[in-house]
Amino acid sequence: MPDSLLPIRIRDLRLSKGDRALLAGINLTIEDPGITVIMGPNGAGKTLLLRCLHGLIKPDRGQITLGPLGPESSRDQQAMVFQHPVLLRRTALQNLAFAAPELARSEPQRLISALAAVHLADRADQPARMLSGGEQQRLALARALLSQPALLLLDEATASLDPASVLVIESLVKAQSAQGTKVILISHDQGQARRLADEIVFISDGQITEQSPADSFFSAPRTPMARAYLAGEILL
Amino acid sequence: MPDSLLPIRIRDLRLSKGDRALLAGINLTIEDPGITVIMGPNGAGKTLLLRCLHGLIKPDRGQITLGPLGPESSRDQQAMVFQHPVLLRRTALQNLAFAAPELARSEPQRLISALAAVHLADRADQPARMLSGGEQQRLALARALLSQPALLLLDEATASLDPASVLVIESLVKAQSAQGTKVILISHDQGQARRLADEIVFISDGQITEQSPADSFFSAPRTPMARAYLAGEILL
Amino acid sequence: MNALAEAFRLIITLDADLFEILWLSIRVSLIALAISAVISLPLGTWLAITRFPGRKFCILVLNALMGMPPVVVGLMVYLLLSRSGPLGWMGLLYTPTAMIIAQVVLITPIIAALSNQVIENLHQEYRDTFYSMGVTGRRAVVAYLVDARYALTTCILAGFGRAIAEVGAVIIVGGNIDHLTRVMTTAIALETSKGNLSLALGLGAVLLALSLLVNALVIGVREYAAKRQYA
Amino acid sequence: MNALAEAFRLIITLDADLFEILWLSIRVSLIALAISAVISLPLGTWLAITRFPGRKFCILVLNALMGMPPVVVGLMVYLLLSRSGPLGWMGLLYTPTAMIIAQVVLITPIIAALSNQVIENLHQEYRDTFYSMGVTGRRAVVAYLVDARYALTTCILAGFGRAIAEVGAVIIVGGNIDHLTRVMTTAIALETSKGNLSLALGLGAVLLALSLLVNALVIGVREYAAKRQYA
Amino acid sequence: QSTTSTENSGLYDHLMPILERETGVKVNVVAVGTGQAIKNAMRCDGDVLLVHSRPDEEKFVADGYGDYRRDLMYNDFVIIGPKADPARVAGAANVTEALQRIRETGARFASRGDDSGTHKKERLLWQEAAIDPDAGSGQWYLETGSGMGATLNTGVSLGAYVLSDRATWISFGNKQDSTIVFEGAPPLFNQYGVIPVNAGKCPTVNREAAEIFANWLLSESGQAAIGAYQVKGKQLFVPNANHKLNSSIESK
Ligand SMILES: Nc1ncnc2c1ncn2[C@@H]1O[C@H](COP(=O)(O)OP(=O)(O)OP(=O)(O)O)[C@@H](O)[C@H]1O
Ligand SMILES: Nc1ncnc2c1ncn2[C@@H]1O[C@H](COP(=O)(O)OP(=O)(O)OP(=O)(O)O)[C@@H](O)[C@H]1O
Ligand SMILES: [Mg+2]
Ligand SMILES: [Mg+2]
Repeated sequence: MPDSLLPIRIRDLRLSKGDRALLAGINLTIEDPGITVIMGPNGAGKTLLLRCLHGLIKPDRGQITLGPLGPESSRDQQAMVFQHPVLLRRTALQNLAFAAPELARSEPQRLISALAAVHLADRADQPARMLSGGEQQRLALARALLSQPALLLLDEATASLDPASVLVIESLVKAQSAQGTKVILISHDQGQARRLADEIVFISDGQITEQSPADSFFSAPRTPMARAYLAGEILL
Repeated sequence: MPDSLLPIRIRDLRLSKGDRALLAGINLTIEDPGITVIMGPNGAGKTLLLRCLHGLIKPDRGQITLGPLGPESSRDQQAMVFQHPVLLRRTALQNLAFAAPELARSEPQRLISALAAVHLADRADQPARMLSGGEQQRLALARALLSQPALLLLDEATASLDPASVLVIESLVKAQSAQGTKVILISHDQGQARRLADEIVFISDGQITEQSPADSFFSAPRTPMARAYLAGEILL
Repeated sequence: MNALAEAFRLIITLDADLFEILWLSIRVSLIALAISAVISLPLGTWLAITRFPGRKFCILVLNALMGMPPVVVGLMVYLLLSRSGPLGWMGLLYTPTAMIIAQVVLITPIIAALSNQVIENLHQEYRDTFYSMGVTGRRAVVAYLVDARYALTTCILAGFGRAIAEVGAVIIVGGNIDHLTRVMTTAIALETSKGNLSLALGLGAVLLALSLLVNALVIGVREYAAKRQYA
Repeated sequence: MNALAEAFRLIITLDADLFEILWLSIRVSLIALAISAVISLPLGTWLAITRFPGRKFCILVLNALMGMPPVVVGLMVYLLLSRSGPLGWMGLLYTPTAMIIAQVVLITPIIAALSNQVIENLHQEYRDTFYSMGVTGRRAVVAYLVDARYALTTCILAGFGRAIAEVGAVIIVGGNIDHLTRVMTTAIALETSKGNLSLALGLGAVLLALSLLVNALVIGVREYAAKRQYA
Repeated sequence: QSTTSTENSGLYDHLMPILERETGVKVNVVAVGTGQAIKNAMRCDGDVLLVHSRPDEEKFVADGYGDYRRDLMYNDFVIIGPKADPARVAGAANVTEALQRIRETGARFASRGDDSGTHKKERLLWQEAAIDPDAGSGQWYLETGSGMGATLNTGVSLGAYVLSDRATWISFGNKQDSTIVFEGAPPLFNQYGVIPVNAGKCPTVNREAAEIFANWLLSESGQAAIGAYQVKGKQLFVPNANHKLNSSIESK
């Protein structure tokens, strides 16, 4: 396990397109290990924030540090599962081998067991792009976990999984977190957030409106926004 | 509203790749209007079944009739939202205009209100592919509803929506169904299934194991498979 | 080299002959390109998105025709336009029009085959959606052309490159007649056969500069449009 | 036509001269293609996926070089290899090697520019994932080439078409010397200059048939591989 | 239609402005090899032929494609070779001996190999020297299958011997270290003819302009213009429209 990337500090992060502010001055400090869940309505800026952390987007302004590093310099200690995972035009197993070439050479058995962990053992030789939606998402997760990252970023990684697979993935994520990986996870699934989150960050309209321990967020959300969100009331 | 495509009859539908049977002899008759929800684990064959109905896949064997028509001949009375919607490289509004060119000419206002119905009015001129995941899914839904289809096929159409949007979409779908559109919908979300379904079809491993009215399915699933699925127990 | 020096002297002194030749080169190639694009882009697209028996064979033939020798194209057009040929009565042989015809024949398969490949890639993405929306025929072709426009510019530039560089066909049907059908490439060939190698090279440099200019314009427009639309 | 009849007679009687010329054509073009592919595919890919100042300019130049006149390429290689040129001591002028060199220079920009476009499209899809996985440099180039292999065949076939059809450059550096450097296109040009138009056309048909054969082989292999992998 | 050697020498650039000034006729020059020029004209793609291969020309007229054939001008052929002259061609007593020396010393010879007037002349000379060059094709006898200029480019670069018409050589720009090694022998005479295409066979022919053009070339002022054409201070063509062709050639 590589060194910790904590604390993660985001200072006055701003990003706009045209005259619309997509990220409108985000300030966030994440100090504790464990699992942070980001929630918020569609279009709030959750994905953009995660991409900034990963170094995929350069913000217009603001600063991000992960421990002693920046987003790009810490890239090889991070792993990310995208909202729409992109798999290579190869078999499921080859996709894992491509992500971890040394492992594929030294311990090919590890790849098989990584597939088995997401219950894809018998899809090993199937072209990855022919897998079903849920199977693809699970493969992308297995790929991200292979690198044993210090920081794992998951963007709605269980959105199209069946209930059992959701639980499988959640236990994998928990196990990874227990080994010291910091997990930041976007989810619209409140059940999942309750099961996993140590801490909730709530984003709305490009701004962080709340950062609370999970218990207090669900029992007593501080903003009316978060309250409405949890109740499924319209706040688009 | 076009003529009904009911009853939908599927006889001994089979599809295999290599020596794996993806659809292993599906027999299904859907006679009642309203909303049919298809459930089942990842890789069960839900998407494949919907694609066969839509005429996108020719099965190896078996027969599908929708009222007096076949899948292809009824294509223009159907609309489908894919698991991963594909939007054109144009703005949100232009995507709608492209899907309904006559409407765009005669009643352009209708396009705006269709956008507003999925709460995307202020994204009208944004390139569709730059929308957030949930926004894209909502746009795809608006596009499908424009054609006022007799049969609406939805493949996990709310998987990445926030709770409020889920409810918005559900009420749109219910309204559409009330106008006489037959809706067949794939979902892993049990809450959603409970809220919407008149009838549940459960698929596992390429076969239909249960077809029941929604109430009886949730209160007393007939197969151990369905029971385990609902409980979130592993059945991969 | 005094080769380039001579060429640049011609340019700087706005040598009328050189400009006449340059202008004819660019005019013939651009007109041929425009005509060819109107044929080849829809053709390549249509072959990418429809399915009929023999379609693969058509694509194969298009690909093979990319290797059609210019001299052969020149000959065919020559026989067609020759005064004793079927179109001889039009009196087109040894005119710029004849050169345009030859170039159209030459580059149409190239643009069609390349755009076919580009559209085929996009088709993999759009196919199901277009099927579902009932988008077929001419509407589908237009939509594909519009959505693939940035990638298609490279196909078009490849066609332009072939046209502007082409000598074998235009010399046969154009005849390299001074002040009438002499273009840059035939002028270069002539200087080469006169042994004026350095002047030939200098003219080549001028032609390349011209080609660079056209490419810069096209790519510039593409970049500008892409940026404005950020699509 | 008795043109084709004559050409077919030559083929059917296994005319030794014709086969010698055909074989040289195909050998020169395929070797040039192989060398060029090794240079141009990684180059085009690399330019699609790296970012450095001047990258756009490089791509622009590649695109413009698609319009490099063969005669100019021929001249440059001629001056390079001529006895008084820098590589004159190698004695390569008027050998098949010289023709290969000229063709490599000619088709490398074409394959590079076209593959650049193909890879750029794929890069839009893979970029974020490759960044995230830390796939860069040579590994990324190889991965792109592998995953775009089907689309790249069309680029390669375009290069082959240009090589096999090319006459302007090879006639200058090869000299069209009978039994030594005469290839199909220069033979066609010769028959044309002798006024034997029908024989020239017949030879053209033979060359096209050859080109069709090569294309059918390449596309056949591609289809077969695609079907086997159904990827 | 015209043969390449006249175009390459720049003669037309010299003649056309004078022609246009004096007669108002504008001429488009299509320069191809003699063989191609004749065949193109048989397809009616040309109004006047200006070529140099006497037997072919006479056959063209005999077959009814041309109205008549007139001598127009002549120049002569020369043998080009490297200054070092490894085959010592310069010392040969006559053309036959020159060619035999080339063959015997194993020096290379670049032939046009394109059925052009020059090529036919060259084949005739080999025949007279009793040498069959085809046996060495691709080894010492290099058939370039190209125009005069391209063949000179090849020959000069390889240090091979070449038979060229004097006009093309004088105006040729890529001489490198080659030079005229043999000239002036009677068999090297090169007569150009002019033939208007028969309007009966080819109704599309621009008969009137063709007539004016041919007549002007044969007229005193046309002949004078040809004689006045010089490149690098040397006269390239000798007008001889008014002579009957005779075998006694004034040698240079
Ligand atoms: N490149 C871009 N150009 C313009 N607008 C963009 C761009 N990328 C994102 N946006 C806009 O920024 C907003 C935030 O996008 P983001 O993807 O972060 O949303 P999100 O919170 O992840 O939503 P979801 O829950 O739907 O995934 C959206 O409204 C989107 O339309
Ligand atoms: N073209 C194909 N070639 C081979 N196998 C395929 C192909 N398409 C689908 N499959 C396989 O068929 C099975 C059923 O796929 P399908 O997409 O219908 O699953 P699903 O029930 O929709 O699952 P999910 O809930 O994950 O979307 C999967 O295991 C998938 O790997
Ligand atoms: Mg998102
Ligand atoms: Mg599915």
